[in-house]
Formats: sequence, C-alpha cells, structure tokens
Amino acid sequence: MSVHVTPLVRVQAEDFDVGAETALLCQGRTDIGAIVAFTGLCRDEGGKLAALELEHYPGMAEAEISRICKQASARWPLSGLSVIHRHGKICPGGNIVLVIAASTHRQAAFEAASFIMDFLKTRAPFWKKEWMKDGTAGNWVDAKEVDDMASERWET
Amino acid sequence: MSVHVTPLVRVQAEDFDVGAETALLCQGRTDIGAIVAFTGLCRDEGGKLAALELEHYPGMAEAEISRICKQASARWPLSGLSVIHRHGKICPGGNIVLVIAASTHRQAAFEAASFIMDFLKTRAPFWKKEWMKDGTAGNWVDAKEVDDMASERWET
Amino acid sequence: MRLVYFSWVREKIGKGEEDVELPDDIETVRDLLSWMKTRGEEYEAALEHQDVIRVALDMEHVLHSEKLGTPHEIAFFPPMTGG
Amino acid sequence: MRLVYFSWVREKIGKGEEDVELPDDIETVRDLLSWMKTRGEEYEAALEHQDVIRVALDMEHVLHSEKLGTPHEIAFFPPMTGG
Repeated sequence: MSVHVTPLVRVQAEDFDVGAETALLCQGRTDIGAIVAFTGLCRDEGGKLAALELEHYPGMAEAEISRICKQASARWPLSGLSVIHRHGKICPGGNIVLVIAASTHRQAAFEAASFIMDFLKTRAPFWKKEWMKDGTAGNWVDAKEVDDMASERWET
Repeated sequence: MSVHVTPLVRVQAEDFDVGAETALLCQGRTDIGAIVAFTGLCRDEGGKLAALELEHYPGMAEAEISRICKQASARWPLSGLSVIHRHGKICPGGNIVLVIAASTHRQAAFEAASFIMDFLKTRAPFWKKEWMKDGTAGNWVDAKEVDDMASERWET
Repeated sequence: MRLVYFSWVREKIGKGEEDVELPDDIETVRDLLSWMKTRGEEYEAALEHQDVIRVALDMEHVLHSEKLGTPHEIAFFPPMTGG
Repeated sequence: MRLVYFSWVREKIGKGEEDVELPDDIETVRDLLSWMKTRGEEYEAALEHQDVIRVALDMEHVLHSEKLGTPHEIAFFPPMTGG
C-alpha cells in the first residue's frame, strides 16, 4: 500500500497560492480522493505585532523538511505531498507555511498533514523574531512545550 | 473561548476554487493562525468510472450542513468556516466537496475540518451514483460502515 | 402531506414526490413506513429493508420511533453517500 | 571546521559563521559545547543554557551525547520555532 511520492519541498521568501499549488499537485491525476491543505499564517497578537521575521538555516531547512515528508510517506499511503515554508519578514495576515497532502482516502491526508506540521514546528530549522508596532526591538519567539507534546503523540 | 462564526454554506453544480475560497475567508483578517482546507475529489476507481452523479435533497442539504457547522463551531474556537458541496455529474479528477476551517491554532482547524467531513458523509443528504466507462447503468454507491465509525469517534 | 423520495428509493417508487392523504391512525415514523408499504408493490420494493430507510420530517433526520406530528414534508431515502 | 550560528545564538556570539580549528581531544558534541564556552564571554553567554542548545552536524540534528566525527559544518541554534 506504500505509494512512492516525490514530495515538492520549497523554502522561499515569496508568497504562495494554495489554489495554484493544489492544482499543481493534482495535475492530470484521477486517483486522488482527498486533499488536505494546511496554511499557517502570521497572527497580529491582538494588534501588537508589526511583523514576524523568519530566519532559517539554508540547506538544512530543505533537507529536514524532506526527511519529515519521507517519514509521512512511509507512514501513510500518499499520492502527493507539497511543503512550502517562507522566510524573511512576514506581516500579520501573511502566509508562513503550506502543507498539502493528497491521498486516496481522507484520513491519511488529514493525519499526514497534521504530522508534518507537528514535526515542522519542532524539527525544521526556522526561528521567528517578533517586531512590534510600538517599535521595540523584536524578541525571539520561545519554543512551545505544547508543540513538543504534539510531535510526541505520533510516537505511539 | 467560543468564537461566533457565520459559516458559509453552498450547495452548487458549479466547480469551486480552493484558493479563492480561502482568500474570501481570510479577507481583512489578521487573527487567523491556521487554515485547513479539505477537498474531496472524484476518483476514477482504477479507470473504470466515467462519472459520479450526485443527487441531493435541496433545502435539507444546506440545512444539514449548517447544523454540522454549528456543532463544529460550538466544539472548537473557529475564526471562519466554509463548506461547499457540489451536485450533478462530476468526472474523475473533479471536485466534490470543500471544507475550510480557520482558527487561531492548528489543532482546532484540523479537528473541525475532519469532524465536518465525517458528518457530511453520514448526515448530509447526498447520494452518489456511478456511471461506468463501459456504459453500464450506474449503481448507487453503498454507504460505508467505516464512515459511520468515523463519525461515531467524535461522540467520546 | 407532501412526500419526497431520493436515490434508489425514488427510482424504485418511480417518482420524486407526491401529495398524499395519510390515515388518521399513524402515530410514529415506523407506523408511516408500514403503511407506505401497503400502497403498492413499488412502495413495498422501495421500503423492503425498512431499517436502512432514513426519514426526514421537514428536512430534519428522525428516528423511526419518533412521533410523526404534523410536518409539511416527509422525505424517504437510503443512507447518505455524500462528502 | 566551519561553525554556523542561528537566531539568538548568532546574535549573542555576534557573527553567523566562522572557521575554527578544534582541539584534538574533543570526542562528543557535549565536549565541543564545553570547549566553545571557553572561547570568550560572548560564547559563554550564547551557550550558557547548554541543554537547550541544538547542534546539527552537516545539517542533521544530533544529540549532545553523539560522537563528533569529522563533519564539514557544525551548526548551533536554539529550539526551532518555525511552522
């Protein structure tokens, strides 16, 4: 039941379009029954945030995302997989990350997308710095214990 | 933590665009952190299927989807919710259903979209008839026990 | 009373809707289904496996044990296969 | 050996990368971290909470107990906050 997919992995400053990326993944396919597209966006933190600045480790970011995709492909029968992670300054309302998982059945697509997001949070070398509207120098966002717990739940 | 959202519910013959619907849901918002868009597509069943014909109960289809959305909104803190279900003849590779759930946090968006899909399958008055490539008259698709089980898991 | 049918229930009965006068002694949805089956062999065939038939009163799902009440529209259909 | 730094590790050390000759007696990643902290107060400040510092050898995460080996590039950074 293991389907070999070549995940599309991109780390870029440019924005992405969920519609175009979904279309790309499905192009000419008639065997896909379910697509789950997760988009992570920059929140304004109650109006206080001016922008998030995303630093990344070029090369390792792509490599680590590819490793996470490989684990997901081994675990669920996927027909397609795309992950795009942005870096640089992103304003509230802007896109940060896109994960698209396609499968014959919906449960695999939901679980794979959720799994990839959990591991992106805890394994992919990206760091967020907050720039506030009041001009104060940005603080680096702390890693969340809840994210570690989210990735640990897949170990059972 | 209950956020009041007015779900967008549409039952239509026309196709939809996940990018446009996502943009519509986020328009002018800076408080959304996570969007999960589920697309259900028509599979070709190993090349044998010519088309699916979706019959629905006009009026009740919209009402039942709205009831499911209301339950999801009561259960998870959602910032936005869109459900579009198509009817009529749909060819392999074509879109059938779109569920978009937006929230501050990703877990709520994932769970709400998955919950809505499970209940759409077992509660929304739609019926699929298969039209085969060899010209044989379509059979009505049987309801799946696995779908009943999927919706029952939310009762715990 | 307006009755509406969908999917193979509609196909077996041979129509999508009709207006019908119901007998006075029907109390529950189950009574209604039993009476419907006496209306002709197409109804008997459509509603043969009575347990799988879903019924909606004014566009809301109900159990067969439910009181019928006085709905405007009653729908009969097989288990749903949308989504 | 190429060393690269990210996020507040980079800011505290005051540079993003450097080429460094490592002493011969470093066996594990933990040994490396201990030696790094002796290289000046900016390194001491950056790597003070040694347990939270993540290390990657040639772009792969490793535990502090891992043997250092002979990587081309060693990266030091705080816990990741992407996604």
